[in-house]
Amino acid sequence: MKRQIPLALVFIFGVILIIQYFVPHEKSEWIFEFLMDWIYIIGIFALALGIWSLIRVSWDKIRLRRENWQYSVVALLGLTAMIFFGFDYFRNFFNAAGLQNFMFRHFFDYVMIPIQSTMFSLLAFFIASASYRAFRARSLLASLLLLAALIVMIRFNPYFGPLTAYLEQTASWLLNVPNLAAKRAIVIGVGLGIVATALKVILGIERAYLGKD
Amino acid sequence: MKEILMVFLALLLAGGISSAGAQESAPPPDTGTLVVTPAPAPPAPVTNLNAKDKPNDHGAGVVVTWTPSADDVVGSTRVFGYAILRAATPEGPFLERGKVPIGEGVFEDQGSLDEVSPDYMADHVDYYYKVRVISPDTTVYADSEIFGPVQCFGQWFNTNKLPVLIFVLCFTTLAIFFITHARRGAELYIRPLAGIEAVDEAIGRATEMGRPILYVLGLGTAAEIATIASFTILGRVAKKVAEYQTGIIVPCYDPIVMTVAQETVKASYLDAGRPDAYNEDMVYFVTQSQFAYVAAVNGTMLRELPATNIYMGKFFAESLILAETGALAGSIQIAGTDEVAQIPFFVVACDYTLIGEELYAASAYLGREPVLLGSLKAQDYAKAAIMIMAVIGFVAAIVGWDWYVNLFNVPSN
Amino acid sequence: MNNLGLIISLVLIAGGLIWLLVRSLSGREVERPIIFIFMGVAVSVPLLFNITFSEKATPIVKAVFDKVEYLPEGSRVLISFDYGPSMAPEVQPMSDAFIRHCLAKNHKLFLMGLWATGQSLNADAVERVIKREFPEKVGGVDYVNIGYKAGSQGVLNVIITDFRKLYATDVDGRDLDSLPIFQDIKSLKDMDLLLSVGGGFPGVKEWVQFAGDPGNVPTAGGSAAVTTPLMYPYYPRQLVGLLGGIKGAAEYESELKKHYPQFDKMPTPGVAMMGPQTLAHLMVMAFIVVGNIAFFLGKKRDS
Amino acid sequence: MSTARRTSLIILAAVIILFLVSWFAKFSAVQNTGAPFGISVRDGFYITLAAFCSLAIFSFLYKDNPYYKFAEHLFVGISAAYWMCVGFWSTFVGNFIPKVSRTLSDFFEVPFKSFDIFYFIPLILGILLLLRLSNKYGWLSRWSLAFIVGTTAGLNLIRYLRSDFISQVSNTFVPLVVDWEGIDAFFSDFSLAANGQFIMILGNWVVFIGVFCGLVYFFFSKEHKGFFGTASRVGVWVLMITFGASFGYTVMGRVSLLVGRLTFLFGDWLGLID
Repeated sequence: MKRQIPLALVFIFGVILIIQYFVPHEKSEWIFEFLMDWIYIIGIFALALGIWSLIRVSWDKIRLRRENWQYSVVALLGLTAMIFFGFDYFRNFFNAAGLQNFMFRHFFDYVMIPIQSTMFSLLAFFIASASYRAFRARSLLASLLLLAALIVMIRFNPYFGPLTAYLEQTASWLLNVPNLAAKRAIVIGVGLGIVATALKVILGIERAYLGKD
Repeated sequence: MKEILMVFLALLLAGGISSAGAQESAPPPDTGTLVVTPAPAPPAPVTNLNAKDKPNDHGAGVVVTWTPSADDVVGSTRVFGYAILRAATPEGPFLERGKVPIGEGVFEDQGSLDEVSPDYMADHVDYYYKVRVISPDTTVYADSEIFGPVQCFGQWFNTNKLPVLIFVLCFTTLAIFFITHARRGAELYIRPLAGIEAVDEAIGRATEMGRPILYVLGLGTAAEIATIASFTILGRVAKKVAEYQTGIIVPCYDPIVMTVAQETVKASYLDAGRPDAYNEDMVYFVTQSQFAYVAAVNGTMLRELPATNIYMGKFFAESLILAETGALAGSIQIAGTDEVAQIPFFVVACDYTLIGEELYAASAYLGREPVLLGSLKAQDYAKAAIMIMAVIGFVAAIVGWDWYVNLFNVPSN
Repeated sequence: MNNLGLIISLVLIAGGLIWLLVRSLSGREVERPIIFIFMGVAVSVPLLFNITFSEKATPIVKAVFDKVEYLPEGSRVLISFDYGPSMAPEVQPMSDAFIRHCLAKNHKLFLMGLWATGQSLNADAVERVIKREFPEKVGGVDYVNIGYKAGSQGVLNVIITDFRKLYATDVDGRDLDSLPIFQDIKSLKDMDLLLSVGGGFPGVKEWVQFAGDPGNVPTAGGSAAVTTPLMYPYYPRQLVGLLGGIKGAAEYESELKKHYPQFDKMPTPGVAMMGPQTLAHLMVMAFIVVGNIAFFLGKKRDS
Repeated sequence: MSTARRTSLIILAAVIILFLVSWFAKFSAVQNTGAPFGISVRDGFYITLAAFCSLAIFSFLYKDNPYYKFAEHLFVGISAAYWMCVGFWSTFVGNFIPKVSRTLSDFFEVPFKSFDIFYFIPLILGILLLLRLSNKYGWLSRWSLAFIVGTTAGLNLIRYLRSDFISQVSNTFVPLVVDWEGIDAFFSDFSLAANGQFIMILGNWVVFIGVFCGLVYFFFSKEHKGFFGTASRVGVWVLMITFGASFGYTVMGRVSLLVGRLTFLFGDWLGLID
């Protein structure tokens, strides 16, 4: 009972979705839209579960005075403030409702966005340190990796004179031809792996995600 | 397809602008010398007008075809495009349904199934069509004869998708065959995967060092197949961890993934006979925001100094941030993703990387269950089939067997 | 400024190299924060001090430049703005550079556009570039903006035989016949060069197929980096040349500055955007090279 | 008081002072543009806040530190709540409420669509998911998981089969000989330009062999020996070249991101560049 029903549900909905793909009729589209909507709605409940986990872990840290517990207070304060402003539907404190709330938007624009784009821009640094650390001609494979990277990057060097044109062409050839081949091989393999795994899930063979009882 | 749509939109716009502008741009009064040219003769009308229900759709679609006007030739300016008009009766009124540029002879009259939409097009109702040849001068045009009646309706099977159905059936049969084959006890060889062999070693190392293992499931949802494969690997890793009595940290990006990961880890501890050692806080939710999640995992790496970081699942731009920070913390790193664009970064920055399909193979490989291995065999056969089909494809491309190439052209929705 | 930029960057790179080498040779791995500092400097210095590199024009870019350069003075050049605001940062430097070059050569300039979303962009270019930098040029005499007409390649198909079938007036509502610049112009075939600056459909490709080829008019252009590889097949037979992405724009701007001292002060967004890129790439390459030298020396020592 | 503690206090004081200085400077700058007092104070604060958040994240490059920890935890808290709110308003209120209750629709001021009994199913499944928190009924949450996993497994099976598999296979069908015009023409165009005939044909061959050997590399049930060994080795070479090239190509985009961030810091905040 605890395992059979979930496995049956997986099978039924999996097969429905597969059949749905082949049926262009209006009814089939209707089913599809329904199921997709449902997933999003369930997602909201899941998010509540996630928030609960975040609060519990943070609270435990504070309660037990674990290392760095002070920062968990910061996280909880941020969370509470944002939820407060985000749900301030009744406009008790600010004029606009929910997502349009003034403070909500400003937290988003002046805290979330700057931190987010700065995190993203850290990549420029990490890409440099990764090249220093990893691009060493240890073996044939590593040398190929290194060489291809250098050829592609060298296009940005303005001091190669007449060579530039050839480097440029080689680089664009590398990006267009072998790149295409390798990506295609990977994508075909991945596609097959996904199809096989999805099939195993629908047939109830792969069931680690259900846990055990 | 997108380009056609854009042209179509542009033409719709043009229709709006030119018809609106037609009255306004009458000769400006102040320019004295206006040469009054006689209205040019209308272009030749289109011929062979035909309309039929659009096949393989959900209804509310009619395909109109015609032979372009005799004046629609390169260099001629008499034809600017075609307007397609529709009416409910042969007498009219005919309303414009769209425009296509010169040289085209097909138009899909796509209505809406929504009854309140102004574009509503009822199924099983008669419609009449005609095509108007328009010239740069909006007042000069030529109408075709009226075609009709024609009805539209939805279909129950999309014949364009038949090849996909065949592939699904073939592959399912193949997989089931090998799975049952494996169940009966046939020995299946699976080549070793360096990344997976390294997992056991890495857990041993963590035990020696007395440091935890960090397992990152990536940014996929619980339903993403890469994440499902990752759950299987997580189950195996967690079991080993439980046996060796090492710690495991699983920060999650998706709340449902967190739920499932908790189930998985709990089950593994149970399997290893140490349910008491399981702690709900091993698997926790961080946030569903890409870089906030990365920021938090980065912090965890530098504070907990895990002996091993395992990244399995779907990863995006954060892959390199994670892998470089992990390297800084001195952890052994094993990664696996099916996200093609991120594989290079893992290959460069991690000690072991499972490339693409290897991630799926790993979940089967670790399980060592015959049923899981059976599907790997089916995958291999499918790959062999692709190679053969590709070789035939080359021949087809040279010899010109269009039917063969078309077999693989499947509509996008 | 340019030389200064060169010197600073060379000093930086050389310094970086030596520092890294010395450290590596003494058997120590370079610590990460040092690499990070170098990277940060490589990106911020060009930003702060506006250091630029003279881009050496690749043949495909030089071909466009030379075409405009060696047309006799007073030739008719048409520039089509086939892009929208989202692509503007990447391709607008190209159209600006084309306009400057043509007006400096005293060519007659015709501006138009095929993108509905880019309708205001050519008017903006007139205000921003022509009226401000070339106040002596007279609208309707030295340049004209006939604006946007819907119809994509259909428009080209009509104006390849006759402009007046579609365009009665320019954007300011002046009758084409009343404009001196349009006196002897009937169709696209009367142009000496067609330049399309675009980022998608319709763009350079459509200009080649529907105007350049059938009308036998030299065609060139610039396109966003994503679509550039798709245009290469037309070069050199059907396309005089092509500017690919921001790098193409930077090369053209550099070439322009080299030949025209009066443009010394002109804004060069393309070149400016390339400054940090160039230095950062050089930095990363330097790291790779140093890392490898250290690696091989270390291997020698060990064996 | 230990030295470490004193140092960190000094740094904290310096950061706070710098923050206040920046706030004041920005405030004056905004006010110079003619903005009212309240707006200037506010905007000055926000720009300074954004700049300090960015700097806190950059400080991670040196090492983990309290400022990074602060920004990190603040970011985690705020972003978790952000997505919660977005999910609630856009999905729950926007998509769910209008289909189940007129009263609630009126309450949330969204237009009521029509009552749809089927929308109670996700509600039930969602509540089942919440039962995870109970030890006794936790197993019921698997029903919702099963629904989600089953649906998307079916969806993915088809989607990947079509787009990643069939379409990719068909894209490999390119002629190995392009517009053959005889051997002279072949060699006369011996350039690396993308349109040269030699290069076109070479490219098609490389794609074919690359895909073929790449697929061989992904064979799992065959030992990589003999022909298989050679082919899979070639496959790995192609993979490595590709990875290197992709890596090199990405540097440009990543540097642009950093340029964007530094432009904010140098321009919008410090006003050093325009």
